[in-house]
Amino acid sequence: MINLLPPNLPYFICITLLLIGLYTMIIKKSLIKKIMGLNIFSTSVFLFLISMAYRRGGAPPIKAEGVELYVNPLPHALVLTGIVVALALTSFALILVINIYKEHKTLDSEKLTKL
Amino acid sequence: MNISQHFPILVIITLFTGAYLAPLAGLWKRKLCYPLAVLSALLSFLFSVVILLSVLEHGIIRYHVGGWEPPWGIELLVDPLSAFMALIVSFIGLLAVVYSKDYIAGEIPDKKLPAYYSLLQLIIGGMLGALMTGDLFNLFVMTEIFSISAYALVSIAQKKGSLIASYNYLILASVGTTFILFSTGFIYMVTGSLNMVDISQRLSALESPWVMYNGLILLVIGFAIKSALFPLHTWLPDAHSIAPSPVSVLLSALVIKVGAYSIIRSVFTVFGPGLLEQSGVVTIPVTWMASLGILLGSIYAITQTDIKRMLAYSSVAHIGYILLGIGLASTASMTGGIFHILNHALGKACLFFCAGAVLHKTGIRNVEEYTGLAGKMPITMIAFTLAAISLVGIPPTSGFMSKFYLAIGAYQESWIFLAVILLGSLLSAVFYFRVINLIYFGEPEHKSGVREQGAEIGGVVHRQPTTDNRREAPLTMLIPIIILALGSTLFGILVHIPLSVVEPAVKLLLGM
Amino acid sequence: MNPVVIRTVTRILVPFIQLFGFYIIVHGPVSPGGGFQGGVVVGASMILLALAYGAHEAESKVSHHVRIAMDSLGSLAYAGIGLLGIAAGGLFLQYNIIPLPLPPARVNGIMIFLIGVAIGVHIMALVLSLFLHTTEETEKDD
Amino acid sequence: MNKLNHLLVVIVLLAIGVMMSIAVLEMPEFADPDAPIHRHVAPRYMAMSYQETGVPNMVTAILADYRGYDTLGELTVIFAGGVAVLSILGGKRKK
Repeated sequence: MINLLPPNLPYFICITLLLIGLYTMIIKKSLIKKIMGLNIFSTSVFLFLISMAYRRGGAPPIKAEGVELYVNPLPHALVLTGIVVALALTSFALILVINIYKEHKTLDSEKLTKL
Repeated sequence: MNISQHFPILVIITLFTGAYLAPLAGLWKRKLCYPLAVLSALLSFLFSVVILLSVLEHGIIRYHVGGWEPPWGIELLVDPLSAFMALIVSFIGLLAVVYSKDYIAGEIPDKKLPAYYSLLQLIIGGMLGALMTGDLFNLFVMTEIFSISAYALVSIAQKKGSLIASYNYLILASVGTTFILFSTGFIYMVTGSLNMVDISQRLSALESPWVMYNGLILLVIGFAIKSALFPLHTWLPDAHSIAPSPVSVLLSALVIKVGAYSIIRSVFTVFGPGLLEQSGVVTIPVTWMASLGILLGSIYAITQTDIKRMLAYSSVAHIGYILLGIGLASTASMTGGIFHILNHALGKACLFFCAGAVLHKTGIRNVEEYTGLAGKMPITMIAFTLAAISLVGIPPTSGFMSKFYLAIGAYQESWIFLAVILLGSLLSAVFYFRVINLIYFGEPEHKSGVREQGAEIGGVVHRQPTTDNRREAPLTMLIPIIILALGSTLFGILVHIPLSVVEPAVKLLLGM
Repeated sequence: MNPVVIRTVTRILVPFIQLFGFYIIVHGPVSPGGGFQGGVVVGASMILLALAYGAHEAESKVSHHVRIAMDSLGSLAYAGIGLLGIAAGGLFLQYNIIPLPLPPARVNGIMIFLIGVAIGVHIMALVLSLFLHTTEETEKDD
Repeated sequence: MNKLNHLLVVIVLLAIGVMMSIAVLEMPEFADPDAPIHRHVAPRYMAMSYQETGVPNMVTAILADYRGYDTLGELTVIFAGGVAVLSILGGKRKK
């Protein structure tokens, strides 16, 4: 059963997630939903990086006695950085949305552009 | 061991340290933030002068951060192009910091000053970091630093609509940065490396081009959003016009240029001169989009009545010139494009500073009300005229020289691009000369009523019109204006000075 | 709803959460974890306190000024450790050249540990700041 | 958002998806131990990081030592985020 799946399935899942995130960001009118889309979008990239780090039979990248084969540690470091960046972006975006709501009493992007 | 060896990193770390210190200084004495910011910007400007001189003398500087050699650690790579850009960025950044003192006092509350100066240093430091780095992931991190600071600076004055402008900028630009990260992933996947030079060597040995194309396309889309290439420019007019004027200067004169620089880096360094024919996948669309941007940006600018919006749309057109030069990828066009980075930075910074000075002194934003300002603020208006002439591209100024090179490059490729450049210059002449005409020859009439209305456009009544008419802006605002206006004129006559940097940079990029 | 249960549970839990957070910070070099993760855990414990007892409780424990100072000092410490490398005659962030009476790899280990602590200090203040400012904004509106 | 725009967005997104999928089909297989990423830079981290940095956790070694400059940048990003949040909040005007 498992052999019927394409070998690069994890990457295709990442691409699907990326498209879902982008679609949400562009089509949805609610400002909060756009931020959710942004988070799905960036999570898809983290998933992509993490899944490429995996290698068959690799141990977690912490030095241990008698283990030679580890998964690639570099993408893990990149993803940690990426997550922190996404945290900073999301927090700032949420604060902006709170203030926008207080000023205009709406979160609908179409109504906001008319103002 | 010589201390000047460390300047490529110190130029960045100085600004970051200043940014870390600003909130701390704000707890103690808010007045301290400004001198600290000026000091760190001045230091990094001096460092970048030294870097440029030593690059021209000794060639490319490579700095291995942490002592780890390139593919394993992060390498700073300073070639003539990045040193040239770093000098522009740190110089105009310094001027913007100096200019902020009097201007910002009327725009934002005292309580926000530490945050403002901190973000100002972060945005300059982030840009310098993005210019100096030789590592793809580090480029992403630095891009993110100056982007987040830019989003925050757009909304810092909390005028009407600034929050929404900042939000739209954030959403669109973070799509860009995420694309950059995704493409970094793709490139890392097939090369196993993050160092730009290493990547370019390993990419040329690759059999299947699709991953490479994909990485290149995503990278260029990401940076095209950052640099407001035509169909992706929608965030720019709002963000650039609503931000406080020193921030408009940084955004319009520098941030989009760093985006353009990153496109150059990704096409010519990451993908290397060896793959230049294959990078037509991106350079041809970029060229056409840039041409469209030149025309449509200028046409939009003609229809604007708000001076800062007009300047912002003009930036869309000018980034078009720069990317057109880069996209054509011939020696003349590249020289023109990179030289135009300098000219547009000087000219547009000067125009935004002038618009800011007028806004600060009189509260006028509307172009129609510039009538007769020449009598009240003569120095500012002369500077405005010089910078506008340079951006239109009239002979004695430096803007002419870069457009001349661009035109040669365009003519070699196709007459269409030449026509685009000429038509774009003509269109920009229309809206700049309209303003200049109003300044010098406009009839000053129905003043007070319209002026109140004009002050209302920004959402806050900026400042009551002063009774005495002949008043220039304070000295901290006037000096940057004068320097920039002189710069954009003198480099047209002393054209060999910038060209002595641009030409080796172009040769290096094209692998000649 | 009676908050007694929540408050009691919070009072018992918070020290343990903080202990766990510090554990993650200091064990960053040898086990999964590090400054970012541990800092977030410690910050989250303060957020729990703010949720159960109100924002002023967390504010009184770690005031606005202290948080800003922690933010700045954490970042400054990182940059300072980087500059130590230059001061010792090496390159920026080069640890093994720092003159300590230890083998070079040990010096690296110590510096990595210190950096983890600096990041942890920075992040724990920042996470709490983000939470408190957001809630403060929404509360003012009511 | 009218129908036409909606359709346009979907088409553009599908184009991006197709482009990426083609690239993914040409990429090394998932979990392939011989993929370039496992052969080029990473082996040094696996073999040498403990001797060179004295830290058994390779991710921490990369984060704080090999690529420490990135982490400084990362710290600066989150610092910028914090200052950005402060900049919105401090001294807002009352209506």
